[in-house]
Amino acid sequence: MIAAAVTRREPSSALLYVDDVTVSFDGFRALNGLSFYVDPGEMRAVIGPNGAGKTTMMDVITGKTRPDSGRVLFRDRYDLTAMDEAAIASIGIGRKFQKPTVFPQHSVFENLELALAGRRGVWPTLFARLDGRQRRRIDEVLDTIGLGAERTRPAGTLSHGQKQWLEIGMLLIQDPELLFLDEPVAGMTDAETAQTADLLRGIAGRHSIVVVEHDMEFVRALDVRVTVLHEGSVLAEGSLAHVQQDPRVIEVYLGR
Amino acid sequence: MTRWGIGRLVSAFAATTALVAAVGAARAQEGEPIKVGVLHSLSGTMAISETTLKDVMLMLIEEQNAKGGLLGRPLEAVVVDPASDWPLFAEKARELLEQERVDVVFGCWTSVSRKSVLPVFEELNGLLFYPVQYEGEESSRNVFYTGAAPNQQAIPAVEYLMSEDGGGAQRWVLLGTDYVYPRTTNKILRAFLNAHGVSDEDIMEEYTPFGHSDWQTIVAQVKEFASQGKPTAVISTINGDANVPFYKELANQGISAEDIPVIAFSVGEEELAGLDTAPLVGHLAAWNYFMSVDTPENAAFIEAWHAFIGDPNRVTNDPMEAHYIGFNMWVQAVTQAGTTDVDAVRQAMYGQQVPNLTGGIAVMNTNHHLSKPVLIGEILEDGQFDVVWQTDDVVVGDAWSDYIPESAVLTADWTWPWVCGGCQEPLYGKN
Amino acid sequence: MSLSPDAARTSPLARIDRPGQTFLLLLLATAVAVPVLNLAVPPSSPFHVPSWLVPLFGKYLCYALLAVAVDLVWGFCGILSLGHGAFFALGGYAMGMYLMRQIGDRGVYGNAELPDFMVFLNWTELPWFWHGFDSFAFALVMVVLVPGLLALVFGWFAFRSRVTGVYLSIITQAMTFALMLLFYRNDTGFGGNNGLTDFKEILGFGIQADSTRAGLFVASALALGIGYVICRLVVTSRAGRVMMAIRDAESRARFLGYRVEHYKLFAFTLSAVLAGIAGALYVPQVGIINPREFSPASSIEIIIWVAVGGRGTLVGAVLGALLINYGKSYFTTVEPESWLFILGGLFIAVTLFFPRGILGSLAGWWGGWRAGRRAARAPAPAPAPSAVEEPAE
Amino acid sequence: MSRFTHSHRRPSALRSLARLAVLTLLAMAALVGPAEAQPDDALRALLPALAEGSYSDKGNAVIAFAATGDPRVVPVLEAMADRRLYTLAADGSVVIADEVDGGFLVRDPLTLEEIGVVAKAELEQVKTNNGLRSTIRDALGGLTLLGPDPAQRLAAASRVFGSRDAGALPALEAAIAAEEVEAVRDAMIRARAAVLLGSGDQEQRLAATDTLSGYTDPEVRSLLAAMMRGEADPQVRAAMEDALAAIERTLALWRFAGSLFEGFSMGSVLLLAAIGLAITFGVMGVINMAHGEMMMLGAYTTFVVQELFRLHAPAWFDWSLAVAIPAAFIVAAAVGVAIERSIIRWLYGRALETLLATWGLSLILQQAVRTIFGPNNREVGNPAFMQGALDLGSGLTLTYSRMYILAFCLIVFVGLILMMKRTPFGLQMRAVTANRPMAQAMGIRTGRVDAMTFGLGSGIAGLAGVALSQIDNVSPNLGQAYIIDSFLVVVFGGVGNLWGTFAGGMTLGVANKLLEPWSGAVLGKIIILVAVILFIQKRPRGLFALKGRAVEA
Repeated sequence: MIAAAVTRREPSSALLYVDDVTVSFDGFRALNGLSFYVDPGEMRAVIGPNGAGKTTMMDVITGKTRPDSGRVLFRDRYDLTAMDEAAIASIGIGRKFQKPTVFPQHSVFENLELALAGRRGVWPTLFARLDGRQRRRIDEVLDTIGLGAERTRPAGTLSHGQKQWLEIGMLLIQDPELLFLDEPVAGMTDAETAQTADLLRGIAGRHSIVVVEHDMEFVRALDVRVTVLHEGSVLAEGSLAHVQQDPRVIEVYLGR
Repeated sequence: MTRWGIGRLVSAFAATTALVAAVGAARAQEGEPIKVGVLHSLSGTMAISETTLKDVMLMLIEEQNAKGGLLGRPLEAVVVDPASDWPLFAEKARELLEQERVDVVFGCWTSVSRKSVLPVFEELNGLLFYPVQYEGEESSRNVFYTGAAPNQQAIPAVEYLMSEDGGGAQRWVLLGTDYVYPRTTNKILRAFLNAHGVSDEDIMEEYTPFGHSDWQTIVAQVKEFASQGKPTAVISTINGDANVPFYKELANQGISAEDIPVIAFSVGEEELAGLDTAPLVGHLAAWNYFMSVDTPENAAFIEAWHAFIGDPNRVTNDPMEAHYIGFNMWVQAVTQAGTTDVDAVRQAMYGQQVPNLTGGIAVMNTNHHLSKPVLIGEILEDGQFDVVWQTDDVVVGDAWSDYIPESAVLTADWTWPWVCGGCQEPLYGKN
Repeated sequence: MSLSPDAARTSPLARIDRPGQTFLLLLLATAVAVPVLNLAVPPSSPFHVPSWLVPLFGKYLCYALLAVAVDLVWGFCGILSLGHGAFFALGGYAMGMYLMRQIGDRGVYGNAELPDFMVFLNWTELPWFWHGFDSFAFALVMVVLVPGLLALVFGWFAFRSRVTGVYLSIITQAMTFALMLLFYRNDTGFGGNNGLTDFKEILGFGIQADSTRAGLFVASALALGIGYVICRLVVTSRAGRVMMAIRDAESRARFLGYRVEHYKLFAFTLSAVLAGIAGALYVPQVGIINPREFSPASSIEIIIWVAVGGRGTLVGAVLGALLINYGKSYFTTVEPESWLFILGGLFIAVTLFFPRGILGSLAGWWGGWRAGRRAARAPAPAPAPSAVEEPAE
Repeated sequence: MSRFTHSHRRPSALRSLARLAVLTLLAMAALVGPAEAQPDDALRALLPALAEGSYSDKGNAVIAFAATGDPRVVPVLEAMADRRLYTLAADGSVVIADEVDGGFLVRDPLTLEEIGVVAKAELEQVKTNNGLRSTIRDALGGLTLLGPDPAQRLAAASRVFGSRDAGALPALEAAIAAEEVEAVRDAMIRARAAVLLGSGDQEQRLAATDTLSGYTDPEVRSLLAAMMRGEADPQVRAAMEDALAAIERTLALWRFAGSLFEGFSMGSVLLLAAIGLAITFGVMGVINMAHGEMMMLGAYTTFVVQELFRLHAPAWFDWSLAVAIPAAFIVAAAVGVAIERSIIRWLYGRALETLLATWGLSLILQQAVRTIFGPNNREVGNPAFMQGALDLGSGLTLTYSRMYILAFCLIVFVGLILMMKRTPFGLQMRAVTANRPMAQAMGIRTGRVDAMTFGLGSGIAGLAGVALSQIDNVSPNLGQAYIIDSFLVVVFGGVGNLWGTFAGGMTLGVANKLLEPWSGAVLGKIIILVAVILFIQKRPRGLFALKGRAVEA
């Protein structure tokens, strides 16, 4: 299953190490020598103006896009640039899309069942049945994301915010080491946003989380280390307060 | 060719009215109607050719009813649409024979449709009249083949082109659509040509897919093949749809009939009706019938056809004559037998004679094929054919070609002592 | 189409829903009744089923199985295959080749070694790919293996390269088109345009005997029943839910760690095998197999059956196949000049008034009505799955 | 038809060529000296033989008749070749007759005096066939090697080339000396060289080989190849070999050029058929199975327009396409708009249903056309300027119809691109397809734009129908023949990209035509299909796919 190229062990403690990655689309450089790391258990916010390369960065890390050059190392062992999405997902990297993406025709319960950690092959799933422990795990996550009452509803009929939570729940239930969340609070009410922030803070520590966000209030509420991307590379890094004072950041992003 | 739209609707209406009238008249006659199945595609790719044959059958049945029906009973046409779908042909044949209980079926055009219904007719002992020229190599107890066998079309055509009168061709292009009729015909022709001293290097054989529409390359190849200093002729067994683009390309590349004559076995008046024939003048076709033949029978047939279809510009063609002969033979046979029972009618069919529309008498032979004259015509500007050559006498249709070794030894004869569609010695001869 | 969370826990039989049970019961009844009414009831009786109807019904059942196979990939996996006729035809050819070999020296040239069409087209020996088809068992293996392998290889390339949507549809169409041209060629060795026909017997039984026909009919009913149950079990398993997940949000499924191409390949291959079996049962009942079965139009027709019946419902596919083919049989006799207007009009009417197919829409209305009655918070019916659009992210 | 393409020998020419030279000389004598009219009765005595016996007998009679050199021979032979020569049933005398109201106007063949009008039954046509007509034309040609018409002189020269008859040499020399038209003179020199190739003199043979090596056409090549086999002299033989090799090389190049032209021409047909679909399917996302029927409507519109011309303005027939092109666009576009408004507009975003509905539509349209126009092919003529071909020599002829279609295709394509890029409608169209809600919010009436877009795609399909009517069947099956290829082209090029469609159509056309001579038509097409399937594995979004995350969604 895992087509990972085992690479030279790096003397580093980082969970994820993005090393000098460049991607171009028809001459346009979406990522330009991007280097960046995430520590185990860390929650990180990534911000940047449109076109800064945020989504492309996640595409590269999760195996959707192959970089033109550079490496992406996970747990020092896996070179993610040589693996596909499914393989990357199975070694513990989860991703939430910008637009909430759940399986609309499946019930909330089934959405979580499909996300549940377990063997992903065709044969195992053909004959798979849920055992008691797995059911309890699903119930547990349903509670965490507050959708216990909606378990039999088709996910397509959920509200926007509920879909966001369901998607986060689907990531949590996989128990990934590293979570990528693309604008998890987009389109949410203030109350929902606050709830989401609580949710994320609650799960941080056990998982490394990278949040890509536009909403500065939310980033502020998360209160974590911030990376600012600009034109495909890192412009600044540090606490929100720190980067907000960086004149270059003000120039390209906050200043507008 | 000039009528379209409303004219067609009016004529369709007129035809329907005529049909209703005919049915009304038929009701007046005594007895249960005799059912005649008409199994021709009215939609799909073959509708182009087959719809006309359905109309001819309706006309013939209407005429017969006007003459008082058959055995004192009216005739009733049962028309179905097998939609150019070969398995559907078999289904419809079964339905006609088992559900509609028709006494005879007139139908099919393509070989594959005939092959598809053949087991059905044999199983249920039905009677099929098949009106189209075909590759031969078949004789079924339940089918009467009223179209030409290869020896009634292809061989005389080549003989003509080889003769001094016909231009003395020495190099031959065998051009066909890739299916069984051209393949078989060309195999027979190659054997025939070899037997007449034509070496293989003077024969070019080329096949194209169905509905081939881009003939640039092949026409250029033909031109090059013909530029070797020997008179060259093209034998075309190109199937229906592909002919129009082929002739258009031929004309546009400046190949005139006097340079390289093309003789076709599947192009008749109906196909030419869709073409500007001016550039094609002089190219040839070999058939057993041409509309232009000037006989009283033909004039009467054409007049009746125009009256029936309500359009004086509609043409007649060879398969229509085949149905005309087949239907009249069947009527005579039923009258003679006094019943529509298939076995009795089959026996009565042998030796039936019906005047050809082109003169002379067509005879049904015991191999279920007709004796008919062979005519060769050159295309005229008006889309008709000028008959430039014809056999002195009728030619007996040969089910099994003499030019295929496996087939040359076979005899088709459904009467005692042979009683087989293809056997090497009589089944009952030794007793 | 949302399934209850408990579905996976219950016994296989319980995973067949109400319409499925009804369908299976009806099928069973037909499989018993038709042969009995044909063979045991005298022709004079009003209950007698005439012999000509038996292979006709048998043909419908084969089409129904084909429709179920297509519904599996299209309705549940989102793969709009415009080339499924190819698998059907390949299964048919495998069976046709066996039937041709059974003719032996009863062909017109009396050649026991070669089929007639080879004799008069100058073949001197049996081509290699015809060897083995004297054996019924070998032919059966080929019926499964040839379509299955083609689907496996084609699918492996296409799904691995992530060819999706209309691109996939059109290359499946190109595949069947290429096969059609190949089989039309006389030099390929499958009888060209005339195809394979004039079969005599199957397993020693005369192919035209009423009892053989009844047997083939029962076999077709059985195949349809089993095919349906297999598909139903697959789609109600977790693998089935993964397939639907792929259909609705392929990227999400991928990022959850599912090998999308494996699931597609599984469904595509299973479906091709079922289509091949349908083709193999079809050929002895209609008596001919010809390259036209490969034509893109034939494959589109299958899609039409499924769409009319209701995509993603399995039983709906059966319903659509039966309805349209019966309609075609009926109207080509009753309205030979204008049946295309009727059929064409039906397709348009279905799209406008039954947007999820006949069964899908009925189920939707029924579900909506029940849900509306049950609770105030009745969810709006989920949107119909779209045919080829990629899910947005 | 271009008269310059009659470069091929007529089958019967061989037999009469020996006599041709004599005729030529006689004709020259007749033209040079004062025309000595034969006594009327002597010529008249030859007339009955023209109408008697087999075609060969008649052919001999024609030659004898022409050999008189009498100028009155020409109208008789021309009438015979045109099937206007008859015998009167009453007395068997040979006459020229033309159909007029109420019968046939009969004239004396020699004096051309009108005799009277008789019924058809009174006349029997003097039968001719290809071979006989060819003999007649040879005879006429012999009379015209020095005649006034350059095309006739050219034909005569090419006949001498075919015969290589030494007897024709003096006439040829005289003709070369008198000839002023370059092309004709050239053909005469080529003919003289061909004759001299059979000369007994080695020098002459070498010179002839040298002359012929300058002509690179298949006829010269076959002649040289044939002569080489019988050549005993090693020096001449070597010269011939060299000449032949040179000709072969040039011919191979020309053949390649020919294949390229054929490829682009086929590509242009594919492209025309696909452009409309590139809009309705590529841009709008409608799986438009009725696209082929829109082309069919265009073709039938052409037919109707031509019928009207034939009925009301036959003299203006060459202009019929000028009317048919806009008419076909309007008819197909109107039907397209009607379809969009009544059916498609309910189905946006549900591509599946568009497949089902348009399939139903295509069945209905086919059957409707079948009911109205009949199931048969309809006759659509080529205007005079589209007939014939441009003969570039060296075996390469470019047919005018194909060239016009290629040009028409480019005009339609460029026009469409300009319309998309430069007009407000094009802008709105792109806006709506790119982002419907946004376009709506900006006040664009999306419904109207949808209808217009679908109408545009259908209208272009109608234009394609006009072009197809010039080279293919006009029948209810027309659309079905092109729909598969159209989808293939659009998908191969990349859905939604007009330039991709352009490149796709041309690539497939050229690839097909380069393959065809090598693989045959059937196998060539199969190879192309397999290649497209494999290509899509490499580029799952077609030839001109945009790269980037936006389009991967």
